[in-house]
Amino acid sequence: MSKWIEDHLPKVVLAPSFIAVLVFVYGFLIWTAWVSLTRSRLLPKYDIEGVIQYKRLFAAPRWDVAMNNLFLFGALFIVISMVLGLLLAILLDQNIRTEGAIRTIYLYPMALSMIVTGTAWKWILNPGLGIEAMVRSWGFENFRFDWLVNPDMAIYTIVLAAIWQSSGFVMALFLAGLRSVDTEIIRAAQVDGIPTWRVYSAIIIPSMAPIFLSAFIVLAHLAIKSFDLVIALTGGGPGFATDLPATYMYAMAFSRGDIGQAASSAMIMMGVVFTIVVPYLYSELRAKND
Amino acid sequence: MKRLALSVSAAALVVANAAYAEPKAEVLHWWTSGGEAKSVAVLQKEFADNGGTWTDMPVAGGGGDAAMTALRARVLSGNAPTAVQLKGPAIQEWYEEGVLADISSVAEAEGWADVLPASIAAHMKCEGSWCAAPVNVHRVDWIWANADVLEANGIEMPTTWEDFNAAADKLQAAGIIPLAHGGQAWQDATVFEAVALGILGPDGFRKAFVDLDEATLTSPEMVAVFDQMRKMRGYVDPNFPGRDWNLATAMVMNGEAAFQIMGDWAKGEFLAAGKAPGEDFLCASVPGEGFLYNVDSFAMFDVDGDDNKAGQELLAKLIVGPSFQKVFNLNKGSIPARTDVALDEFDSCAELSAADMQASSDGGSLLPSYAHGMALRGAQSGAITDVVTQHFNSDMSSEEAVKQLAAAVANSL
Amino acid sequence: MTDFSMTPAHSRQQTRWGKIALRWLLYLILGVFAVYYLMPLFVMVTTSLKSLEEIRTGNLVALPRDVTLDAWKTAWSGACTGIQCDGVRPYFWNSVLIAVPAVAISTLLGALNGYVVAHWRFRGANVIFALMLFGCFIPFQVVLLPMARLLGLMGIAGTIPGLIFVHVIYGLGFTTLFFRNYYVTIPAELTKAAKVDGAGFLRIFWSIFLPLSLPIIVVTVIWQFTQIWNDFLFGVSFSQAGTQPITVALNNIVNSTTGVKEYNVDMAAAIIAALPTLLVYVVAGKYFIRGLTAGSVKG
Amino acid sequence: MAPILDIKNLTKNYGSVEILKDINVAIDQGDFLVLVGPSGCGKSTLLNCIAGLEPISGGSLHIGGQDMTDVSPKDRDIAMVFQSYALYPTMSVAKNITFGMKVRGVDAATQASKLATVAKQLQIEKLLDRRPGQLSGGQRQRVAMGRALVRDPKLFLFDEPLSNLDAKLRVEMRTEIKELHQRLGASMVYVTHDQIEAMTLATKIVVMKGGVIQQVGTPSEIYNRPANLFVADFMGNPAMNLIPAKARSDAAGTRIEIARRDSAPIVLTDSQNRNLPEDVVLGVRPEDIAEPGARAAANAQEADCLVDIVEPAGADTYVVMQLGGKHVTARLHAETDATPGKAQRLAFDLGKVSYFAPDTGQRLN
Repeated sequence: MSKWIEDHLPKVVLAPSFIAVLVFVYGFLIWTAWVSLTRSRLLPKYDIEGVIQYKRLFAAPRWDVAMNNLFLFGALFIVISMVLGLLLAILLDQNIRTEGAIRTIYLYPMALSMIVTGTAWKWILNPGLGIEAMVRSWGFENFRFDWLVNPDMAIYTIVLAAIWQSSGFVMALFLAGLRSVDTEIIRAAQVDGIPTWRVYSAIIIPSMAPIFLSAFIVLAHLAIKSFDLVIALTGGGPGFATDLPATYMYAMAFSRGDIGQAASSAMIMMGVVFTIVVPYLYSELRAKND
Repeated sequence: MKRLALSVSAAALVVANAAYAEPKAEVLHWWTSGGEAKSVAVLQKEFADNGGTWTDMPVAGGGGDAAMTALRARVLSGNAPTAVQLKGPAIQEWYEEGVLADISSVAEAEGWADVLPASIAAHMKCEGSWCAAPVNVHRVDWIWANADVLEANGIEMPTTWEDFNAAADKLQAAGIIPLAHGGQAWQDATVFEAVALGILGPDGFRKAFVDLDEATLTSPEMVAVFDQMRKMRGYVDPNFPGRDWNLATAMVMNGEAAFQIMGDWAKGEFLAAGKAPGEDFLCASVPGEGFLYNVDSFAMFDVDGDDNKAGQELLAKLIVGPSFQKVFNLNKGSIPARTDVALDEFDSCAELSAADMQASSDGGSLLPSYAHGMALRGAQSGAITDVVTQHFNSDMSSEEAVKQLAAAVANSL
Repeated sequence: MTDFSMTPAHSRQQTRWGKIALRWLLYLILGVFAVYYLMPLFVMVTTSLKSLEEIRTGNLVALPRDVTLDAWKTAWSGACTGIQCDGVRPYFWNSVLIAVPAVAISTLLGALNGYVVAHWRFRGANVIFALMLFGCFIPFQVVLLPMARLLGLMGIAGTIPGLIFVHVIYGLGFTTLFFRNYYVTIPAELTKAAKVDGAGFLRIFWSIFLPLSLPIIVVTVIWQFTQIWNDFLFGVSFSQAGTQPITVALNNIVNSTTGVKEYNVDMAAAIIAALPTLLVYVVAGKYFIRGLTAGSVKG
Repeated sequence: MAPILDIKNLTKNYGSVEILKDINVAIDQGDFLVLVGPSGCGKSTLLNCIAGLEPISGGSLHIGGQDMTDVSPKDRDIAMVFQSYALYPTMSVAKNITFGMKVRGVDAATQASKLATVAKQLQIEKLLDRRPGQLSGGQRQRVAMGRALVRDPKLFLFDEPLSNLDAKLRVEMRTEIKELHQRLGASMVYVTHDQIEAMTLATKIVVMKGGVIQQVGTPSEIYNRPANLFVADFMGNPAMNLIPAKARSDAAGTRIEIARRDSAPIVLTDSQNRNLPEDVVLGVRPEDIAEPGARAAANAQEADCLVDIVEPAGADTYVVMQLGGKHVTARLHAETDATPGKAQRLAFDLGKVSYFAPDTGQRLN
């Protein structure tokens, strides 16, 4: 008996978490899939009506905008955050005297809730109140920075604020990565007379591949869940130019009492997540089996 | 025999308990700031004075979106609040889900049917029985103006949309922003329905936004409504997107802008800044006939426990009671839902509002606001708002907007 | 750690000047980004120190003319979050009661799970891990309604234990990922040696893995604390009167729809609400980098 | 006496992949068993199975006469030294060594005295308060040994313990382990991929490949009479020359013909009739090809061979030629006058050669 417990203890320890995930993630996904096939409105109903909600979803121009925004926002946010994070990490790794303070400054936005920082950003980006007004008051009367109020550009303000919030975290990831690179390799390269930028591009950065992967996962997760940010900064506007699937889903489920529609949009979102995450998981697990 | 006696006495005990149960209520609402919170506090005080225990459950945000999120979660978890701020067709929708309590006994005892305008009373009824208590009537189709600015430019309060456009052009030429507006979907919708009421007229408005009549939605008049919206877009400053409504109000106060189309809660902002109605700022209904109302109300949810039920009855009684209706609406800027409250202490705008309500109620032009969720289910009004805000924030043609409007309504089930 | 300045010396003088110029450029770039990161905080702090009158009339991004702490006092103990006007103070404690146990439990479970997945692999362990990781990505809006139903059935709807439960469940994916990625860098032979030494599953965890885990515990605690403290959606949906966390109070102050907006109070309340997380970042920031360095970021 | 370790018909699968196939090994008290083979041959897995760190899929395993097939590692009375030493990084050296005793509830006094004994034995008394991170590779190795020794188990298991050390230290530690084994008289199982370690340490060698035991024997059996081509090639450095050849047997014995690049085949005559098939692979150790008369040989056959390369190695000089289409190495005296491009007269010791079937690779003689 004790032998049985001993042998199965790992499974016993993992079981509660696994069951929880099974029920609270996958059970709920199945539930959502089911509801997406019904005409649920205010509260979920369970009479299956077919794919009507998906037809409605694909007929809604707002959903198109939301999906396009997700890809545009997601790509820009992830790429720029990574590039900026890496750049700042490299700069910060040059024996900066005030590194601790600067690092904290770069990192702190992650600690703040977007409910509030959204308001601050709204003011800063507002042409009449913020940067544009400030620069104009300095005498540059023709200065324009009106992305927030321009339907074609507003999504980029979301990108700007999102990068502000997350790039510091990515910087921390990369900084940690730089610190764990074998210094002998770098010395050797320098003795060989290889220029510094080559050392970074050919030796250090490639050796941080796992960090790119971790950063990608954290950023992708943030991109897909971005919600507070949009609500606080633009409320999805102008019009619905900055809608994202998460805000669309929320609006349908909770403002409009259209739960079936929200469920169908959730399923499409999960499909997108699946296609992004599965390759990562595959590479993770394959690496482990070596 | 003995058992029967026992059970009878037990039943008597329960009844006695119910009679003596201390009223309790957990109230979910989204009135969280300044004047609003003060207004609810009045209700809480009256509730406490009548021996009740009030548990406050405020959830602000998104015009009640967050509160509705919390409400769904609470109802599904079988832990519904006692009373919930609900309005418009949402009341009937929740009733259809079978989660609302019947408060007909209170309503009949208090004679609600006699003191409430018929169209507002209709919102409070679910299949013939009373299921919600109205708190106030907000008028949505107000136009606010800076008195000094109008005077300086020799402009009268407009009574037709042509007047409005002429005044706006004049103001624009004088370097003043004609219309203060915040580019949030619900504000776009507020302006839109004010324009629609003026151009379509009360009957057209009812057909379009209550009955969702396709012919009206695609009529040339609707195209004219969008044309006027396009004009309105020209009267707004370029920095309007995302602006909070109260910042727009501040623009009128400061004289930066001349007009704002907004419900009567804007009056609270003027008053808070020490401005006087009629002197510093002007109020008028938007050009055209009719009255668009936005009625706040409380619905009672099915809950267990005699103390909670007693709380619901007491709360319903107090909400519609004349003293609360008066005090609350003095604070909130709206007017009482019941028509028999003396308006001596109210300001001129409120008096105008009350008179118009009475008149339009008699004339059949007392209409629910679509933009504030009084006329349609959320999915439907949301679909309309999507088109309105998209049109307002792009260069979409009015014809295209009308086409999309019909399609969106059809797609909203 | 490399240094841009360590280039082969062509001319000593030239290198010296180049070095200094490069150094200045470096500080300039870092400074510009510091401004970018600090700007919103600057706006928030200055606004919170202004009077409402000054905000209404003045430039929103300018320095305050008269510094006043009234808004802070109001935000802490006087702002109306409903009919109570006690500021965010009462909600602060709720957040602590939710965040501390939720962080502790999810971190401990994450450590145990990571330990199992990395060192006690059994058939299907990979699949279980993959499923847990994928769970990180589920949008929280999706789970609200079914979760509400289950919490009701479990009898913990609207309670603090209920909120702790929810946060633990949806934190597990990330905590497990963090610990797993850290523990896979610990050689399997260590476990084997301990087994031969006679230590069992829990003994090995307790005596060998846990003492090694400080850096990753710091990382996980920072992550989880930030997520849970800043959560609004779960906080608003699964609480009831008396159990609402500070983000709900903050939202009630900031997002009132038809009331007068007191931006200075909003900003002060926001900073107060963010203080615990800011504190965690400043205090634990050093360990954060160290913890990440120690292996958590290695795939 | 029952064998100290007795493995019968052991198999091990990961899913459908067979890692170990029908393993049968037994050793007696005091034996030093070395499992040797190229990486991936299953030798470490077998060791882990013996330790109980991996469950086995079939067969049985006895230690000290007791069935340990399903017993957990801690109850097998074994100690193990790992390739990476696996020292507990957060514990001091002393704690590392006593951890096992602590877990088993040994009283503090006993722990202290055993620790002292072992520390003295391994000369690590001065390191006891240090952390593993502060030790050099050799010191870590000693601590790892100490952790095993202090247990005084029935069976010691070593998993490539020397492969992380530099060459010089490796040789030193090898000698120390051998000395330890002789002094303690303990039974040991030792995994290595280094055939010199195997030869020097073992009293018994198991050569493995692809999860299958190729040969079990004493070092000399393995070296002199390899069971198949794999063992012949794997054991010994330089490796045994494996030369394709033609064999013709008659009453007089067996004539072995080896093709040459530019002249007629070499013909060697083995006086014994070994019943060989026509195609064989002739296995000759380099030291069995020498200058005529240089070494005592039972059956030396001489031939002239064209030298391609000469490699002086200090004590010996290796000469590489091409025979039967293969490079063939001969081990000559250090002061040989062999020159590249010139013919050299060499003696093949047919008394020590092995014959293998080219198709099955099995030994024929």
